Amino acid sequence: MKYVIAIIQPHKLDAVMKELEDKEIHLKTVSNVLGCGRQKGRTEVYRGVKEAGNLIKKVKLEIGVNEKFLEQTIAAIVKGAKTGNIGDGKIFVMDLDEVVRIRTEERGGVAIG
Amino acid sequence: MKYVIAIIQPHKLDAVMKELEDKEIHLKTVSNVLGCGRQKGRTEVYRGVKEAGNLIKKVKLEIGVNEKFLEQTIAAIVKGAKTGNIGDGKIFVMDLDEVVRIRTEERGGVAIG
Amino acid sequence: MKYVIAIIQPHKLDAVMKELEDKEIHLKTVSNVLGCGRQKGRTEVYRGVKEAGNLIKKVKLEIGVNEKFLEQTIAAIVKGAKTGNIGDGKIFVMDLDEVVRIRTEERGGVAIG
Amino acid sequence: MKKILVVLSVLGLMLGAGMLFAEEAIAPATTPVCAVPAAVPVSPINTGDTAWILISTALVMMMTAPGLAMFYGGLVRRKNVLSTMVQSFFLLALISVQWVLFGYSLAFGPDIGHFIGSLKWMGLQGVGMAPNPDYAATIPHSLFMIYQMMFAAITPALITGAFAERIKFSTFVVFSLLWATLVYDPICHWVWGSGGWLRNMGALDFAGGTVVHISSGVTALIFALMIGKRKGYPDNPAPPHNMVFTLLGAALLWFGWFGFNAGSALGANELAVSAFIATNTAAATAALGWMCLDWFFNGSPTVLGGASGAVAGLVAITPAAGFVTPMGAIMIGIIVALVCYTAVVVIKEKFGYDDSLDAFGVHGVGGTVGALATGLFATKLVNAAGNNGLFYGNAHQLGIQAIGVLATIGYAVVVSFVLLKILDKTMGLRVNEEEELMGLDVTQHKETAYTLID
Amino acid sequence: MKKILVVLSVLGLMLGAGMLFAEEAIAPATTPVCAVPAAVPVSPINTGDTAWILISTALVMMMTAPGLAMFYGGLVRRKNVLSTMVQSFFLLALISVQWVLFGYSLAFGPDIGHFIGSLKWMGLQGVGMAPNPDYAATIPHSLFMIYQMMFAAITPALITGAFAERIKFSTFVVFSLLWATLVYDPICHWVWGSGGWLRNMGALDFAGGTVVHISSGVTALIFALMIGKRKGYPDNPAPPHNMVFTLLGAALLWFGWFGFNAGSALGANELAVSAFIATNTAAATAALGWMCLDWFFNGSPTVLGGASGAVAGLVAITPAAGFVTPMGAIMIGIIVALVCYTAVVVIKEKFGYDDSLDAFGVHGVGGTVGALATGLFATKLVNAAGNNGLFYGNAHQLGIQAIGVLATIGYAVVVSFVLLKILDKTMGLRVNEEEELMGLDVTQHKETAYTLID
Amino acid sequence: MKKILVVLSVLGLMLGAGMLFAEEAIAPATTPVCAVPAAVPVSPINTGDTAWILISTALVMMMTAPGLAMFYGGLVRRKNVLSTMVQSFFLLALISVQWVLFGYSLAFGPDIGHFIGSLKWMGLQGVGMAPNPDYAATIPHSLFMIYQMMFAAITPALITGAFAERIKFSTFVVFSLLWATLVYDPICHWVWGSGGWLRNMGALDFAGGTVVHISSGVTALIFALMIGKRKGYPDNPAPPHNMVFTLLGAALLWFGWFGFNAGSALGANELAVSAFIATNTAAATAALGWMCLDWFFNGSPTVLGGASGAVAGLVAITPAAGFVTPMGAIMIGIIVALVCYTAVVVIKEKFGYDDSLDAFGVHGVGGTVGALATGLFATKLVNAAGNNGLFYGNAHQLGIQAIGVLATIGYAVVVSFVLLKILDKTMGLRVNEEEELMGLDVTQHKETAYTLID
Ligand SMILES: Nc1ncnc2c1ncn2[C@@H]1O[C@H](COP(=O)(O)OP(=O)(O)O)[C@@H](O)[C@H]1O
Ligand SMILES: Nc1ncnc2c1ncn2[C@@H]1O[C@H](COP(=O)(O)OP(=O)(O)O)[C@@H](O)[C@H]1O
Ligand SMILES: Nc1ncnc2c1ncn2[C@@H]1O[C@H](COP(=O)(O)OP(=O)(O)O)[C@@H](O)[C@H]1O
Repeated sequence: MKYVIAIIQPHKLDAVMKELEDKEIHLKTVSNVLGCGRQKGRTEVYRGVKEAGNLIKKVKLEIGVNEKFLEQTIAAIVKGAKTGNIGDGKIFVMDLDEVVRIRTEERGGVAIG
Repeated sequence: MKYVIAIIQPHKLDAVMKELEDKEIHLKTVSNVLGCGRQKGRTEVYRGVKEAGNLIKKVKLEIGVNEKFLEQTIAAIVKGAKTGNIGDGKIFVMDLDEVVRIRTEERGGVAIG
Repeated sequence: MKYVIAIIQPHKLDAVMKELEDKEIHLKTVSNVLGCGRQKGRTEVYRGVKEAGNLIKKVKLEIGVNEKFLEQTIAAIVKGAKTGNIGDGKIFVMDLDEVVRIRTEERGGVAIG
Repeated sequence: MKKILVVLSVLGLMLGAGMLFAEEAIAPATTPVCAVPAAVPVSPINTGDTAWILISTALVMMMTAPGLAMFYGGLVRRKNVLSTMVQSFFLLALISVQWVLFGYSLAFGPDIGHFIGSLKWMGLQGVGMAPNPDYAATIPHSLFMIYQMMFAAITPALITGAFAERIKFSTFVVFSLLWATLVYDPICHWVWGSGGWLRNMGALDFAGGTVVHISSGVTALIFALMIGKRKGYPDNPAPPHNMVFTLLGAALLWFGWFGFNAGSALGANELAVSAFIATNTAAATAALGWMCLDWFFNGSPTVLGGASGAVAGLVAITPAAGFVTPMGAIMIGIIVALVCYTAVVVIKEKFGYDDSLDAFGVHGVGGTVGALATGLFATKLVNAAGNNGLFYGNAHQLGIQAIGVLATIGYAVVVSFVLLKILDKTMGLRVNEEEELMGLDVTQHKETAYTLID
Repeated sequence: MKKILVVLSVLGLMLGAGMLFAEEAIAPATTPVCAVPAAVPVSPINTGDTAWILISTALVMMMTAPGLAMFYGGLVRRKNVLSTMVQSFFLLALISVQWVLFGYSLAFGPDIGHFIGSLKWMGLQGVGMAPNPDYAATIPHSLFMIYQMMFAAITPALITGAFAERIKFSTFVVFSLLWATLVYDPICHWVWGSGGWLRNMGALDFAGGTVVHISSGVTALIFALMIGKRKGYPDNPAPPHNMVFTLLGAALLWFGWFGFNAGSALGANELAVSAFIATNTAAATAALGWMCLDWFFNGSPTVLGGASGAVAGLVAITPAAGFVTPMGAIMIGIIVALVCYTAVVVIKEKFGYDDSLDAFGVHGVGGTVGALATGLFATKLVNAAGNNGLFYGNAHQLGIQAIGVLATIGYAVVVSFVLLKILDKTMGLRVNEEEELMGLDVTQHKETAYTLID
Repeated sequence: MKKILVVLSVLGLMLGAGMLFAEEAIAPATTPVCAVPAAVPVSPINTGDTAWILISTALVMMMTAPGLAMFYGGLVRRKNVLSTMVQSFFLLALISVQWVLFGYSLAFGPDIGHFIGSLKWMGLQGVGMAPNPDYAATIPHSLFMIYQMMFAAITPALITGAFAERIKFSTFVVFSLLWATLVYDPICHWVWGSGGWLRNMGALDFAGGTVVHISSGVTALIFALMIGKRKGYPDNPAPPHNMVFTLLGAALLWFGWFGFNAGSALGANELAVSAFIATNTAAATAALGWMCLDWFFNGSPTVLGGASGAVAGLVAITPAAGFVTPMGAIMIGIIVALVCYTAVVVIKEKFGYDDSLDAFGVHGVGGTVGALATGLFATKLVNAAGNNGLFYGNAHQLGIQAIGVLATIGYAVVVSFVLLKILDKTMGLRVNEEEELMGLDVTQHKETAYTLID
């Protein structure tokens, strides 16, 4: 099993969610994060004091998937999030040892979906 | 070492924390996330515009543990979070390569607790 | 490739960011978390009702790096975040299977930076 | 199903108004409502007094929403903030209509048996611009009417602190309408209505210690007992989700309370000034007092303590505002801080009821303190139309005040208990467990206060 | 480049003031501005009336900011809240200066062809402390001037709801200044200015149904159509980011509206009381009405529905406030809830324009309902200086009201359209796509409302 | 330990009141406090004036909390918002009691050597309802007293902007009480007290440019220098955590300032109207001015700039409000925007002191600008009881104004410095480093403003 972490533009969340639904990937966890990447934030000014503003709002998706769903998960995220501009984001994939569905205490591949 | 990520119902946080304390698992990191799972959110309506509300507030726990503590960590989370209803959440377990305690620069199993 | 997760004191974020920049580690993702560790929070009181306040505001950094950058990433975080006092935080390192840069669909080591 | 019933009944209320209107439109010459007299030789209406009561009315309206709404809203959890706030806002709307249609008539209309007003003034028939000297000789009768409306609106809103985070909205609507009609309107008549028995007996209640605070406060306690505790109370306490809102609300309440108390002089006169000073002084003293108690017992002066103290001081000075000196106000402030602190911090914990935002602890207890203290500190030096209290040589007044307090408590408790029993059996008081966990905002109103990702 | 032009033009505006000052300072004896008469035997100025209009002026100021600013600010997304709020705040500042320099003169100055005021009162020359009986006989003329200023400030602020989350700030500044001068000032003169053609014709607009709400509301529609939809609208709706702010704003608007409507009596008199009651009653009824409709059609009474209903009721009662009975106010409240609900929930969706915060749906539609309803429910029983409406036997009045509505709509639409066309070609109405995605706060003002890590 | 001392001293303050009360209760006949005269043939009290000063008093109260509390609260970090807000709220309470007990007597009581009032009016003895023509001939003396109380409360609250995010709460309490007594009360007496030397000399300070703004502003600077910079300043700037609160606060300050300045006419008269107009005009002009400067120098008009400009304009017009024409107000608005912008953006950076929320930069500098500008733009055309300034041919007035400014600065600086030195050695001014990092909310008050998980 794999654990996919994707950092995307906030306004692309709806599109990515839709793509994932289309590919039958229903379960995911979403959170707010701040990205520091190539894309530069706007400088802010408060009473003349400038702030670099190098942290930009991003959305993070976390999805546990079985191996065979991995590629289509990645494809769905890319399809939903890609604009070709700097700031589109990244996808990180890690090995997932074990999954437990708390409700049923099932484990492994069957618990993931 | 293992890195445990648990997604639970917000109102179960206190119970889970208590179970973990009871099992002597003191160190953890908590954050707010939004879950999209089997549990369906309530539709919201603003001036007649309906919103699916399919993101539901959840709490995420992250716990780095030594292997021998893994099962009791899982057990504690399950005990605290399980109601048997949809939405109870998931536990994900990943391999943890290395841990550093910043204060002492200790590494490995000794640094985790 | 490695995925580094660091939990640090919020007021150390600027210092850690600076150290990472100095070591040419530009890309990272930042978020708010609550830590439960050795450091004890202050008790709060609302109309006589006491609350343990055992969750303390922390900042989480996530950095995907190529192996050869790992040690200097850890060193930079430690340098920026260490005060020697309880609460300084932890660094967790995990194996990273794959990275995708959404903008270009590049994968692997080249996509990480 | 039941919700539809509620909707229909509210619509019905308004349609009743429509019919009243139709009636009136057909025969406008016979019942001139709000007619401006064509040419009055020397108007009894004083513009300065009118100006002050106009703005006082606006201030009391502002106390309910946003004042109380923010104060209470900040104290609950994120998922319940809208449901809590909208209760105050909704009551402002509901009681505004109720009052115009029949509430004012029940409370202040021609007396029936010293107990309640008749329905003669329904739809404000006969409530015109000429001053009614029974109530206020120098301002339009209609102005007195709408000024009193704002008191009728805030009183049930105070109760909402007791059942926050678990009430069914539809039940709340029905309860509030019935309570306003069956509890508030009669008690208001007793104390302030021309012919009311407590007024006749000489009970002093300048701006509503019994009428507003005790009536709502004891109802709050009954309600808290009957609806039961919030899930997780008291083991997992729910700290205020936004103390800034609470402090903002407390400050707005303080601000608006000048309209509440100094406005109750019903003119821009010496009495208003005296009530204004007493109000501010008691609020300030009780805020300091509560913070000192906090400092002493918990090691820190808390912000919520300051806000709670100020509100408690304002509550306690309400019945006394027009009868006591500034030094009397200081004494009342000190006393109420001590008593309410004990009620909220010690007694509630001991008995274990979940008066969630301390509607009883602050309004019920503080109102009682104030009503009795009026019997101690009142002096004719401040208000010749009032009376002396115990410390000015008239022990009798304290007895009268006690009767007023007991009558109010007794009546409010009994009627509220009966109402709640009936509603509990029919509509149910409480949302189900899942709704409580999800929060009332989304389950009762299909909204959330704050976006999470945007 | 263009920004610098704007800066320069605003600075120019203020320097113009400087020159006016210089002029005046040189020859102070000839043009006494705001001089207090040394010794008036019997002052025509009534202190009670003056007190009420002073505080009413402050209340109307408060409606624009924080009232409207909070109401609108809560409805947008996090990244646009400051840009939305500052538009109201900025207009308060901008129009305050415009009004003093020339706006008041255009609107209320000596009549030119029943269409507009002359520039004779530029820089408030001749606008002194002696009452101007054409406008208000018992308060200083200067007080009438600044009271009206607050109406001139809030009117363009209402429009900002239509173009929220995508407007260029510099274009907004230029548009607002031109619109206030070319649209608001003339319409204001028609209806309220001495000699204005609608006033002469007998159109009734107590506190600004046409002048304030229709003029801004229809402009809002034109603006929404010309600037286009927000990116993602309507597929990805953006729920209000902070409903607490919106409810706070709505309550403050309600509070301030007493100054707006009851203040329009220009004295602390029976008419003010009557308008106060009508205002509160209509707001309450419409709030209940909207929530009932919500309950019926969506299964829950919404908080935003309550707030929207209250505002719609306040809008609709604005032109009628000084002419109708409380029962008339209830009818108007019911009607406007039905009509605005339909406009906002049904019609907007059908036509698909993005009137983002429903400036047209509430103010344009509600103002029209109110102006016409005044022709139905007005009665001389309430205000002898007014007139009867259809239901009191004078069908003619309804016709006059319709003319007022149509003239206002026609004029505002045409001039706004021309203005917007020109600005679209020159400055551009809209930020670019990246700026819209990043949000207006950071791109137009270099600020963000809330810190994320601190 | 020390905390207990503080608690005890505050309790002592209130017990002092208790004794005063006891005294008074024993011999009520001899010292009638707040007695309403039984039957006055022709009352000198004007209801319209009284109404206006009642509401003005409420408005000034509202400026301190929630106004200033929200304005300052939004500017700090999340972890310090409550501690910042509660300082204003607490001062409102503390000074309310201090003023009643002895503050009013020191400031306005029978003159001692043109420097300070005597303690004859302690506990408000002799401060009754009859107007005191030295201060205000048409309103109750008691009303004047409580109106002035609100000025005494907001003044120390302004200082809190300088030491935000690092002050020890207990030290703040002691400092504020001493400062109000030793600095505010005397300066207030000099300028406004009957017999005060600056008043005698003819210094013009309509609503508190020297008394309120300069005194607090320069104290703020001394405090900022002595308490030292916040950890991390200026390298890691802490942007405002909630600009919505700040804008809300600024708008409430603007609203309340009408009570502050127009209320200072002490009646609902022409002077009040004139001051109202000057106040609004200066605020508007300075807000526009600051935004233009922002636009020019930083490429964007900022929201915080608009808010800061409005406040600066209000500060500067404060001493001048009753003496200048609207055009004079525009000039003052332009000047203060330029000067305060420079002080806050350029000078502070250059000198490197950490006046955290610009209490000195806005109030100290703006107050000085206003006091001097009064010497330029004042004209007897506006206020015959005032005087002409330089531009109206009386250069002498500018000299008097300068003396007032210098005396205020000198006295406030010296006494504050001594006070702070003593407190620094005894109680300590500053929390320790760990407390500063954790934030003052949790370490000084055991509360946090916002829940994180709920
Ligand atoms: N190596 C990394 N580790 C952690 N987060 C990263 C990494 N690279 C990118 N990110 C996240 O992805 C976001 C987008 O990256 P950015 O460099 O701006 O765009 P792009 O991927 O198109 O070059 C960043 O803001 C950051 O949150
Ligand atoms: N495969 C997954 N990847 C990421 N998050 C998941 C996954 N499955 C479940 N979750 C998280 O767990 C939460 C609970 O899951 P849900 O399906 O609602 O309940 P249950 O586990 O009882 O079936 C979800 O809201 C989501 O946040
Ligand atoms: N084993 C762990 N798993 C998850 N988070 C941890 C773990 N250990 C520490 N943390 C995080 O690191 C933070 C700092 O740890 P703490 O024990 O307070 O300090 P120190 O590391 O200096 O002993 C904690 O608040 C928690 O968020």
